[in-house]
Amino acid sequence: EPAIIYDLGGKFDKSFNEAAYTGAQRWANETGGKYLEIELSSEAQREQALRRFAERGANPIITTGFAMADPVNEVSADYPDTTFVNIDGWIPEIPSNVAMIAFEEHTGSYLVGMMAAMKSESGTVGFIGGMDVPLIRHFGCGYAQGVKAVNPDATIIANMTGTTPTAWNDPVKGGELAKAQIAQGADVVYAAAGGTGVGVLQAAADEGVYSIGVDKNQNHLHPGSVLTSMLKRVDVAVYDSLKAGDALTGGSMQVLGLAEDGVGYAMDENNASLVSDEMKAAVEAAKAKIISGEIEVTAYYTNDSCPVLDF
Amino acid sequence: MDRLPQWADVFLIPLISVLIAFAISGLVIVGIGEDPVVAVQTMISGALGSTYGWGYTLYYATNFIFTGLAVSVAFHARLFNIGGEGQALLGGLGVALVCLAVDWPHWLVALPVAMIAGALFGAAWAAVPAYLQAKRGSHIVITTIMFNFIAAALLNYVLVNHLKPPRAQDPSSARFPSGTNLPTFQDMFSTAETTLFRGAPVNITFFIALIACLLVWLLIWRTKLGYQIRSYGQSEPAAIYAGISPVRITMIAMLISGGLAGMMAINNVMGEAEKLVLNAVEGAGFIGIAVALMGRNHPVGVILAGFLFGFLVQGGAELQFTTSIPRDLIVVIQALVILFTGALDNMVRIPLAKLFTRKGGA
Amino acid sequence: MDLETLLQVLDSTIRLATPLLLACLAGLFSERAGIFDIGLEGKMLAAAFFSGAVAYTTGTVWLGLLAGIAASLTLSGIHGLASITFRGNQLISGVAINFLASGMTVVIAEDWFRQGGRTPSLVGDARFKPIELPLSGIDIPLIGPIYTDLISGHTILVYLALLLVPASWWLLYRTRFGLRLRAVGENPAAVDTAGINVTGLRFAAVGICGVLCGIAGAYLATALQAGFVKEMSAGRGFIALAALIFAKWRPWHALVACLLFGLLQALSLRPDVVTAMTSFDVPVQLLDALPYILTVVILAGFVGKAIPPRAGGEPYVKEQ
Amino acid sequence: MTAVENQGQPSSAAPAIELKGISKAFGPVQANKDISIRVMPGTVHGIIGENGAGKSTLMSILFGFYKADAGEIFINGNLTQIPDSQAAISAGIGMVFQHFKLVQNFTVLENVILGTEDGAMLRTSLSKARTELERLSEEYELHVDPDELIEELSVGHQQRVEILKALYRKAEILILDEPTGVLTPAEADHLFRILDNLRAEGKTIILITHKLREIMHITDTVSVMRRGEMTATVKTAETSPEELAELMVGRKVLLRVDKAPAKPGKPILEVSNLQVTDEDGVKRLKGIDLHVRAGEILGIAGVSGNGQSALLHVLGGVTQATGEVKINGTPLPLTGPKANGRTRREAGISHVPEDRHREGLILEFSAWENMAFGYHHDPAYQSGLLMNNKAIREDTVKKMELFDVRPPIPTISAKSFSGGNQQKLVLAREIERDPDLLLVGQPTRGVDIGAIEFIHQQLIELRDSGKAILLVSVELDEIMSLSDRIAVMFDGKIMGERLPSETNETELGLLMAGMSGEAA
Ligand SMILES: Nc1ncnc2c1ncn2[C@@H]1O[C@H](COP(=O)(O)OP(=O)(O)OP(=O)(O)O)[C@@H](O)[C@H]1O
Ligand SMILES: Nc1ncnc2c1ncn2[C@@H]1O[C@H](COP(=O)(O)OP(=O)(O)OP(=O)(O)O)[C@@H](O)[C@H]1O
Ligand SMILES: [Mg+2]
Ligand SMILES: [Mg+2]
Repeated sequence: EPAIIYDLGGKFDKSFNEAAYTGAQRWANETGGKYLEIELSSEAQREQALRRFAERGANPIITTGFAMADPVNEVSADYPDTTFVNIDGWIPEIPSNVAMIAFEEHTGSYLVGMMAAMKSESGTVGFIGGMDVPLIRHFGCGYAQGVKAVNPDATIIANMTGTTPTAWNDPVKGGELAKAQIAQGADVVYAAAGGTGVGVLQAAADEGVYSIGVDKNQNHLHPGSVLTSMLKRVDVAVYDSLKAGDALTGGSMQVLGLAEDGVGYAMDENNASLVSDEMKAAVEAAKAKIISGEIEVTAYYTNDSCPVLDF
Repeated sequence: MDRLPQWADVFLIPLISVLIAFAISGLVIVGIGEDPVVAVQTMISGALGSTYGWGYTLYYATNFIFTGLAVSVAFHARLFNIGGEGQALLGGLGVALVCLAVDWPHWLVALPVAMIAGALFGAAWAAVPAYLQAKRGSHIVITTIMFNFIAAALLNYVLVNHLKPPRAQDPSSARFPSGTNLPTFQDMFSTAETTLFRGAPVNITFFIALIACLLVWLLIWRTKLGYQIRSYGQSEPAAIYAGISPVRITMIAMLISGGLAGMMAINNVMGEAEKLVLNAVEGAGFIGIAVALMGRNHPVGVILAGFLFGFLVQGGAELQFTTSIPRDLIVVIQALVILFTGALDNMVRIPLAKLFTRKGGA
Repeated sequence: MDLETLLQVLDSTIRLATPLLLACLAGLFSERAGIFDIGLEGKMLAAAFFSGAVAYTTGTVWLGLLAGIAASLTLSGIHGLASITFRGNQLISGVAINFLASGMTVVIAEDWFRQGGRTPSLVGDARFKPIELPLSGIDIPLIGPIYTDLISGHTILVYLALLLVPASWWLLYRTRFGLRLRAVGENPAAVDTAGINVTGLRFAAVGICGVLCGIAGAYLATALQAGFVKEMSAGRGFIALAALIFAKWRPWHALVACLLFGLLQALSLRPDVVTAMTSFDVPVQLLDALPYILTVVILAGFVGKAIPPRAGGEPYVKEQ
Repeated sequence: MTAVENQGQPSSAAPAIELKGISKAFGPVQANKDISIRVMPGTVHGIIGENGAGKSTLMSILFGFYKADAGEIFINGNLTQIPDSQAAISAGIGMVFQHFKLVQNFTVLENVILGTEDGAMLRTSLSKARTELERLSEEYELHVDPDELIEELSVGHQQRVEILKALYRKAEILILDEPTGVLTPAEADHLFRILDNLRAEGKTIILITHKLREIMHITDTVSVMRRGEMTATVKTAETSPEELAELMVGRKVLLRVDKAPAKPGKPILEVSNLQVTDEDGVKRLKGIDLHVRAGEILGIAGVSGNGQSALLHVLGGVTQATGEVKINGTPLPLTGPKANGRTRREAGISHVPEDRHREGLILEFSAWENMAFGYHHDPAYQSGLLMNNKAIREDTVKKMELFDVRPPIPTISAKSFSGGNQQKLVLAREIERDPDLLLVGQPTRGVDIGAIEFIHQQLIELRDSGKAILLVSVELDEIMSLSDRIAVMFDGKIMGERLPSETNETELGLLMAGMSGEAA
């Protein structure tokens, strides 16, 4: 019986964790399988949750969020027969029973950044991150490069919600930040902030501007206002891990990018009218070029800074 | 007012109050469509059904014993220290700084230094509210609440801007060197054949907590200082008459209180997490209030109540693993226990006293 | 800082100060009557949840508001029972209420919506909408933008909260009820010997506190945001308490204190503005902690002494 | 001078107040036992009695502040239920409590209207009250600024506000509980003029006081209470202070203590120009000079509130002061952290405080824990780092036996002992320390006759063993019978010093009232 541990923010954050949940549900529906799950409510629970599932013989144990990487690293040594999966995290030496999954968020963000720049009339777009960590800067940096690729004169206003995990789940603050950016002229706002993004999208809808969702397809939250969503197929990663089940092997880091459809942008009936054919064509062309290596999107991690955006 | 025999005051009233709290919690469980019997079974088996469960129960109990002692020492001086949360947070900072400062050769060397640092940081965080209470009459309840928030902000700042290793994502310090890792019950009690307490965080700090109980008991009931603290707590004018300085006692009682709260950090920071994380205290400072109240401010009572709350927290965590009762139910139970044992004490006491007087008179 | 930025920050200040103001006035009524209330936080949280939940379920925000008030009043009732009827410790009762609200909201939310302790997002009439005041958008330099951006365009609860300031002042200082309420917080024996029911008066005060906290909570879930999330009160009850001390238990001062603390919250959302103003990096954590630090300074009596109502925190015991 | 049965009064007019069989207990304390009393309209009726006799309790019942356990109240001949103060006010009763019931940070006007506002808005009430207050002030010479805050007013003015409150509520019956205890003589005289006016208007007044002079001066009839009971009601014109004193204390003969003449030695305590200002800025001591020699008892007489408590507190290290105090020739610190009870004890001063419940004992502590109170630093009570509880307990048993504390069980809590035995506990603790100087405040307050005798003997024995004793008591008998010299305190000053053999109660009474001895 596999298990999933959702990070702070909870499985219904409409974003990152919910994507994991969707993937798990899909697996359950398709296979009729069952899985254990828990939503963390504090920092200090991480290890206990891992051990609790490991003790019960759960396998594999899937964890979401970079904060789980360190506890997974610790606990995995005590349970060599259990395979652990971590999404988004980074460990210097990956144990043989740990599978790490990462995404090329910067390339996905690049594409939605292009769309934002094409949609913007004011030439100013916004980015609202959750917790101020390299991962989120990675999102923002890709987005900014996409914006600049379309409109080199565009202004990008970037804000982070906070420095602690509560920043993933603070829609009030998200809403206020969005309102501030909108007041500064932003007419497209990209939220890479987990549950906080709900507040961002809400504020954008209230103020009549466009927003861009993240991780999961969030287009349906405010049809006509959510321009698109930067898909990060956590659901696919979870689904694949569950499907592999006992056969899952660790010891390596798997990076999912545009080529693997690990990241992308969401199109559906809710935003069909918002995205013109030219926009789509431009984005698709860029996507192909990124996959082929013709366009290189700089990762924030490369030297902990972004060429086109100051955080 | 009608008088109650002491045993009724010490045992019967808390017992009845806890039972009322549990009964109402049971109704809540029924209310959300779950089976309270199953819930109780799950909690018992999860918290006490294995050495693993015990390992967590005792781990939490250790935290609560420290904060419960902290609250009760202040209470003996009639000071309501609501700031255990912040003091324990700061204690964590002290412990972390010590653990990260040098590459400790052995935990036996690191532990005493860490204990002192935790206690000092906790005491320092209690010192300002204590001083303001003693010298300027600022209500210590409000100032300690404010200091909880200031502590959270301070810790946040230190972790994010100073202790977080470069490139790390989450705001936590680097792992402590292995020379600071405290022996866990698993290390101490497992034999070659059987692993006991596997992975459970309960560690040698548990015994330190018990020793702290003994020391607090000696302090309060066997030393001059404790005598003065209790005298001051019972009657300030009498204390002044006897030549006991209110300022001195207020400061000392709060420093000891803050120090005890700070010492909790050797359990959760040094013993369990082995690094400093945000919000490492997880409400233990507040639960300490309930523990002290229920334990009637006596170390033995604090141990029992600390154990009860340890059981509730661990059992509650189990609920979430195996049933669909949310973990937050435990917060509700805790709230009800605090409400009935603390604030609604008289609701039980008055009818009970009537009952006793009637029996006595008949 | 240009006018536009200033207006943005002030606009945000008003939105963020509103729940503080409502809770602060709530605490003012309770504490003026001699009942300390550190359970403002819990009452707000409970109200936020029930207003969000009922607004979502019925689709009518007004029903949500009523439900929020009812939830908050229930907790007020418990506080009154503990601290007035059973003469228990008001602080412990407050702590218990905060815990109770924090646990109960999630337990019920989980049972009701199964969305991890939140309510679904509120849409349409399930939310309070901003009101465009007449004449907004008029084109007068300075006054025009101030009127349009700052004064107009808030939800009705914002205007209600602002109106409650003079209303509270008037009630406390110009009416019989206010005179008695202030008296009972200063010297309940004087009120008792004047032939007034102390218990009734204190329950009334605690009741008003419940209603105002209810509105504050409903504002969070149905006006500031579109739905309830776990722990969404986020310490605002305690900031309100701090503001109350800062305001020395006076309504107009409460407005100033809440606007100041609201401004601090708004600024912590705009590090760019802060950096521009101070020309060095102010840690956001400092801005977060500033209301509490200021309150401690006030309490320490360095900046004018804050004298709480004399009978505050003590149950009224006539005979032992 | 015959005591008249109150039932024996002619019933030409219905009494303004008639109480029948009033009883009231506070837990184990029976404050009022089956009390009956009649007060005729248009008279001033005095009530006297020792501390704790139950006077205030009785009046609080009449005013609806406490509920009686049993008994009936008739107002103007009609059986009246008075469940709360509102009912009392409607029945035309007004009360000025011993401890004023005023809201300190309200104005006079606000205090006056509180509870009798006209309508929900204050404006009309306030303006009406302002006019009415002006009229009342004129009529009864009760001038106060209606817009002043209570906390800004002197005690005398606060009392006027209380009286105005009652009159504003159209009280026909006015109860005053120890109104002159806090007043200067001039203020008291003023008050009596007011009361005269009120009586002339046909109002009925009940006056509680400890001062026989006042009773004789103003009342028409007087009732005496003792230990919760009403012992007698007499016409003032037909009685004398001596008879009243006797009725109050309950025995015919004054208790005389057998004692040999003092053989005073060298001065132990020397006090000069001692001054104390309390935290409200009121001068409590205005320059005290006195000395106590070894082997003598200096008695301090005076109406409570004239600085005796402050004197004891300064000497006992409880409060700070200026001036000079020497013990055995060595000056004591009067300010700073060294001015505390501990250094006083180390200097050889023991202190039996006036209020044993508030200061002398920790009621929740057991007898043996109380025996160490103040002496917890005693090396005999220590063993290493810890306190030697066994030694303390043994010491306690010894002292309890010596002082005949009943029951002689050291483990029961102080609150479980009766008042007399609590006092013996304190005395045992302080006297057995063999101090050079013993400060004693109200040693026999609330103590029964047997215990009084015992306590008096102990004090004499201590004196005879060559110790100095400073005795403060409001009981003149006690002062007269114990002291070797008597100093009378009034308004923070020593009014004069007398030898017991050369003075009498009348002279002391005059001194206590602030009049110089020569006029007597
Ligand atoms: N609220 C109360 N609770 C408990 N006991 C009380 C209370 N009020 C009075 N008593 C007790 O009742 C008894 C009578 O008190 P009361 O105040 O009536 O005395 P009094 O005659 O007015 O004395 P004094 O001359 O000192 O004012 C005392 O033993 C007192 O301790
Ligand atoms: N609440 C109590 N609990 C236990 N014992 C008590 C309590 N109250 C009184 N006693 C004991 O009961 C006995 C009688 O008490 P009571 O107060 O009637 O004494 P008393 O006759 O008034 O004595 P005294 O003359 O010394 O005041 C005493 O021995 C006292 O120690
Ligand atoms: Mg009295
Ligand atoms: Mg007695």
